[in-house]
Amino acid sequence: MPASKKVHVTTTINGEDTDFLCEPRHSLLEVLRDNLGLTGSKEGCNNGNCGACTVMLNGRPVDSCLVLGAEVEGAEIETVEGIACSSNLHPVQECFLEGAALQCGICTPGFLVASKALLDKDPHASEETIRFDLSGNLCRCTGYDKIVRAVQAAGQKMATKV
Amino acid sequence: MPTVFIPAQLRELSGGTQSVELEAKNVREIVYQLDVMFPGFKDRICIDGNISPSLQVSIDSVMTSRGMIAKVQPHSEVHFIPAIGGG
Amino acid sequence: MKEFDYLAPESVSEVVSVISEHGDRAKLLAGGTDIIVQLREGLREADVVVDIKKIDEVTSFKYSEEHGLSLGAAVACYHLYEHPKLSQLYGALADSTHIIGGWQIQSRASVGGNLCNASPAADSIPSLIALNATAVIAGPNGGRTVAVQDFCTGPGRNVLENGELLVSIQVPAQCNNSGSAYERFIPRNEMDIAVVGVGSWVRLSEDGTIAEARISLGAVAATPLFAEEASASLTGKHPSEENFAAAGELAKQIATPISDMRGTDEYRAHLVGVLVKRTLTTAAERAQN
Amino acid sequence: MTTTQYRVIGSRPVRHDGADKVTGKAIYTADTKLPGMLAGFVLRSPHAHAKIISIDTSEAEATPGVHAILTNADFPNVENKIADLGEGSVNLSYLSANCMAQQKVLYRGHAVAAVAATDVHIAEEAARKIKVEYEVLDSVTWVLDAMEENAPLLHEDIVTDSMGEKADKPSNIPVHLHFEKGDAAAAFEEADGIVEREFKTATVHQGYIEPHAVVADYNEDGRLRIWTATQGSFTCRQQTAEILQIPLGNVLVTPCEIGGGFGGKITVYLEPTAALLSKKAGRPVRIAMTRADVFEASGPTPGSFMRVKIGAKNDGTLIAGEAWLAYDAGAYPGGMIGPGCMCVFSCYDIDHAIVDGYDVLLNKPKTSAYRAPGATQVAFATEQLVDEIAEKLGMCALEIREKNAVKEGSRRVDGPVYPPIGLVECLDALKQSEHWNTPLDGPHQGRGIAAGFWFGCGLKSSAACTVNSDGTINLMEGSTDIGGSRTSIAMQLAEVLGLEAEDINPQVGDTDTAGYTDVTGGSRVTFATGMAAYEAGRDLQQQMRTLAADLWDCSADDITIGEDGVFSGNGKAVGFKALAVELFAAGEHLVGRATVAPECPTNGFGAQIADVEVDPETGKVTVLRYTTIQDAGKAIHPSYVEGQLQGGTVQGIGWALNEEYFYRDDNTMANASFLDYRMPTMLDVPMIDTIIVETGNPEHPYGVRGVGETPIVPPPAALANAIYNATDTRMTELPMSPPKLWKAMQSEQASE
Repeated sequence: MPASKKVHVTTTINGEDTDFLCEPRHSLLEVLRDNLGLTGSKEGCNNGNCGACTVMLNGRPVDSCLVLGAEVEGAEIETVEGIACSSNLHPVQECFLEGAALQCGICTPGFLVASKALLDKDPHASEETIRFDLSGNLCRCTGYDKIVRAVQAAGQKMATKV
Repeated sequence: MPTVFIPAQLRELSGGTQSVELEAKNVREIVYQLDVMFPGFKDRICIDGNISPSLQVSIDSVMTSRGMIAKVQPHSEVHFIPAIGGG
Repeated sequence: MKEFDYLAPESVSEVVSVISEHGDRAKLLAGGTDIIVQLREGLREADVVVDIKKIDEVTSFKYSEEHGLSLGAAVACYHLYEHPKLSQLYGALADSTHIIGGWQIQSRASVGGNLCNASPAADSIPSLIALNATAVIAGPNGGRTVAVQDFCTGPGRNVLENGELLVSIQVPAQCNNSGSAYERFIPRNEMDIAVVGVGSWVRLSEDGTIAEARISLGAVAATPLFAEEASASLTGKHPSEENFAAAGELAKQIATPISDMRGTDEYRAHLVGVLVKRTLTTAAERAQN
Repeated sequence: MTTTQYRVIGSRPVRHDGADKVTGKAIYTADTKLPGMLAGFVLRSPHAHAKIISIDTSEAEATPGVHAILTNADFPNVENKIADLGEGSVNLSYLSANCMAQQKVLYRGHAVAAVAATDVHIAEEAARKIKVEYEVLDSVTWVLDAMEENAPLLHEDIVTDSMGEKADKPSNIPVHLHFEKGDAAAAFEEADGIVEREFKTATVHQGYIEPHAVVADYNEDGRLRIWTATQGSFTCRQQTAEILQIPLGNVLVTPCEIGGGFGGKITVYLEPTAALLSKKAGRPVRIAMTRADVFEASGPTPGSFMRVKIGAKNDGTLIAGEAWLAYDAGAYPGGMIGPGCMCVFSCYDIDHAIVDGYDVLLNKPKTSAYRAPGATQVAFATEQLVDEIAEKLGMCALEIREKNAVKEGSRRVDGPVYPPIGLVECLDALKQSEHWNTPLDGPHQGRGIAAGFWFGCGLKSSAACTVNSDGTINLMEGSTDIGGSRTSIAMQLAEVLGLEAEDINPQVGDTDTAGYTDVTGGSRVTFATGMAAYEAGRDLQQQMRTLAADLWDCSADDITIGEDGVFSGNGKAVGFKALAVELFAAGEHLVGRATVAPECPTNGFGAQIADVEVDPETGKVTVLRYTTIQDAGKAIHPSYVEGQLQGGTVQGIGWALNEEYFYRDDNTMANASFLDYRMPTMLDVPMIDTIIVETGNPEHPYGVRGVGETPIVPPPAALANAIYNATDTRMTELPMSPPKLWKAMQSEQASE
């Protein structure tokens, strides 16, 4: 077995230039949580089936448990910690709160990242589109009803703000 | 007098009797009297002198946590039923 | 997860030399949605993981009316269903790529990776077979091509030999009167493995009859299958429910499904009939439009 | 019905922990990092049933980065002591052996050793180097097989207990329960219609998204600090202390934010292991389960076999019931059979009934509570039979339920009579609902209804409120907040004091700071901890009244406290805040406190309507529309009550349609992942409409009943009834997955 060396990676996370050392086997999720202290992204399954670790990688939502830390050299990453703008919550965060779209909150970061990506693409997304595009995010508490409504409400807020 | 329901699984001891009325101020008095009336009753529902942890006592539909020292009223209805856990 | 080294070469030849050297102990990384899970769960092992996403040839795609689609092996799924023209021309591929995992998976997973992983239940392979696609392979002795229908050799196994990698997938150009569709049956509505998957492609004649059809079945054998007889049976026929149902019956005959937690052999065989009919119907509608 | 107008109760404030949870700041257990912390990994059995012959850790110990290795030899011997955990009791030797296998492994996933290392990957690699020699034994995972006389025996020392009477030889049946009410045999003779069927339900998991996790720091002075994902910090403390045989007072449990529980995070799995690793290594240790571990070694809730029979008179009166129930216990006793027996006929006033129940050991993980544990299985049976007998008698499914619904004074089969309850009101709300009055309009569609019940318990809760100098309040309570309970508790305190919800700063304390509080479970938190907060508020008011009397130069008796929290007396009328500020300035520092132990079940009833469409070619069920109706007594925060209704319903839909443990031929689980376990995604369910009925609970100051559990009870039955109405096919096995429904429809067609 080779003695694997740590890899030095330079990247941008939530708009800030960041660099880190990681082993090749470390996932982006592990790097974010353990190396960089960004524990907002959660591990629910570690194999891409729950979406709790969703982050934006170069503008696309990905499961960060299925990305190697070593792969993100030069990439732009956004996590749940970067959604709010200084002390102002983003409309999608506001609507999750106002609409009681979370209970235990463990799936919430993943939902917020994916929902924001969806609404950035189409703030008027239909219920069907929302349900399809967010089907990679599991929630076990809410039954999804209030999440769908919160995403719809956030879309309206975002559309009127533009 | 309080009415005590004999659990179906103990009716072999009571000769099929489903309930009895007896003078008692608390569960302990009930258990001891029943043990006299139906020998072996106490051993079936108690462990180390207390109500078995797998059982609970229902007094007028209230699930008491006081076991043997729980008080009963003159018109109380008393049941011994399985303990319940919740999610 | 066991330790491994990470390399990100910038040319196909570099990859070939690395994987020639390490043989089975080197694993290629495109979208990572299969290989990272397999390494983590100990289903596969590697001394070196070779990220191929720094190579233009495998991360780009181009379409021409003459040569059709050349799809780099590491091109992520979303490019296919989000592309207005490609999604129209290659309906079956758009259908497949839109249901491989969730949105997050589709941002990373590639059709090439799906093919190389060679799962009998892979969603994109029946579409590739129906579209008569060809795998373009590079290796230490130069390049070669293999029809996708011959690419998989067993569950998790393919024709790639030591030092070889899949560079791209060549999908023939489509004419106005062709159409294709993929449908799978799953118990949920997303995030599931196909119990059965069927890809169908038809080209219609001027008179509205079927000039040519290709049907491919997933999850009913050790590899995805090209249903040759069922496909040929449609030549010259009208695109009708009866003819499609008859093709479905023929397709069932080559299915040798197993019974497992996803369904019984009987149920899977039945689903072949249902999905052949449904995908042919959609493919024909798309060809007509 | 309660008609009182409240200011705060019934409103929908943003939850206090909301901002933390939408920005990623909330700290869950796996987010906790201590200086010098090691990572733990648990090695688990690959076999369903095997004797452990030997464990060789030498190679693992030599791995660089490894700091401690643990096997069963490191666990103290605990006697067969029964510990009362507040909600239910447990035999400590079983609890301990479930954390780390002793002589035998009893299910795949059973822990056999653990490693602490500098990194979780190193710990895992080292753990894989531990050589465990097993002698594989025959195993069993189907409940009826496990009951056979010649079945593989899990425990040599377990005999059947029939309410204190012990059988004379060991078996896999630790408990037999038997209930009788009236004379069922005679009543069946008099019945005009009888229906009887056998039902099976699969093992299902709670499916919380956060895997079990713990951080333990065993201090040099013998003090053990634990940060963990638990539904009850005090029960976690007790279980851990008992297993480790250390003084309770030496253990501090800090409940972190918790990512779902649903009953599955009450039993300890990792805490003793992490503690002992920490003790050996002299450093803090964090262990988190993988998702596969969660499925294979925690939860699940029982699969079952049930034979149920009911009889009715021609006018629809249900007069007789009989049930024979066998539930999975898993690898150790203590399953959900008791409540199963007590719930099988709990929605209907049936004069004559007989129920037998068996708790059955088999080679699955030890079952644990899951939302109304034991009730969903029996509702699947009974609620279908009620529909079936109604059809036989020419009645409507709703009519027969209205006619037989339990009400105040109805007696359950286990004996107790109900206090005022709300099933009739729920059925009435169903009848009036827009959903019920809107006909279905497509082919292959069907509608089904079902009722459901869960006891809802009180247990013990504490609350303390410290008044700040500005009149706002810090509320300390001990209920782990899994779904917004901080806020529903704070709202009750705000209501009594005349404050706003935002004036209260609620905190979930650890076991050193909060007063004793039982688990977040049993639908009890808003009810009981809310009651404690209310009482703490009352305590504060009484103290303030006494102090205000000095301030206002009058007698305390002259001061009244209004519903709005305003103190009036001696010509003055001052609200809580103003008075608190005044008292603080006068040097009075106020703390209100209360402990409560309400003992009356809150008796939550509900009813649901399901509309489905069945694909006749594939047997796949699409849920078109769904309405969940529930008596909440009084909804404190309606959004979170709706959330409980919707979440429980969707869990029930998952249980009904696709969730199940698949077993391979060697009795190991084949689908220990979210991919193959198939919980509902967002795309699998419609909006879940809710109707909150408020009948008021006389046992609570604001009339609250627990709502958390009942909503999971009706869905499998409601969907089965809907499927029947769509397809003429009765589904008696859960889940009603496409292959099974397709097969059943084929048989139905063949028999026609």
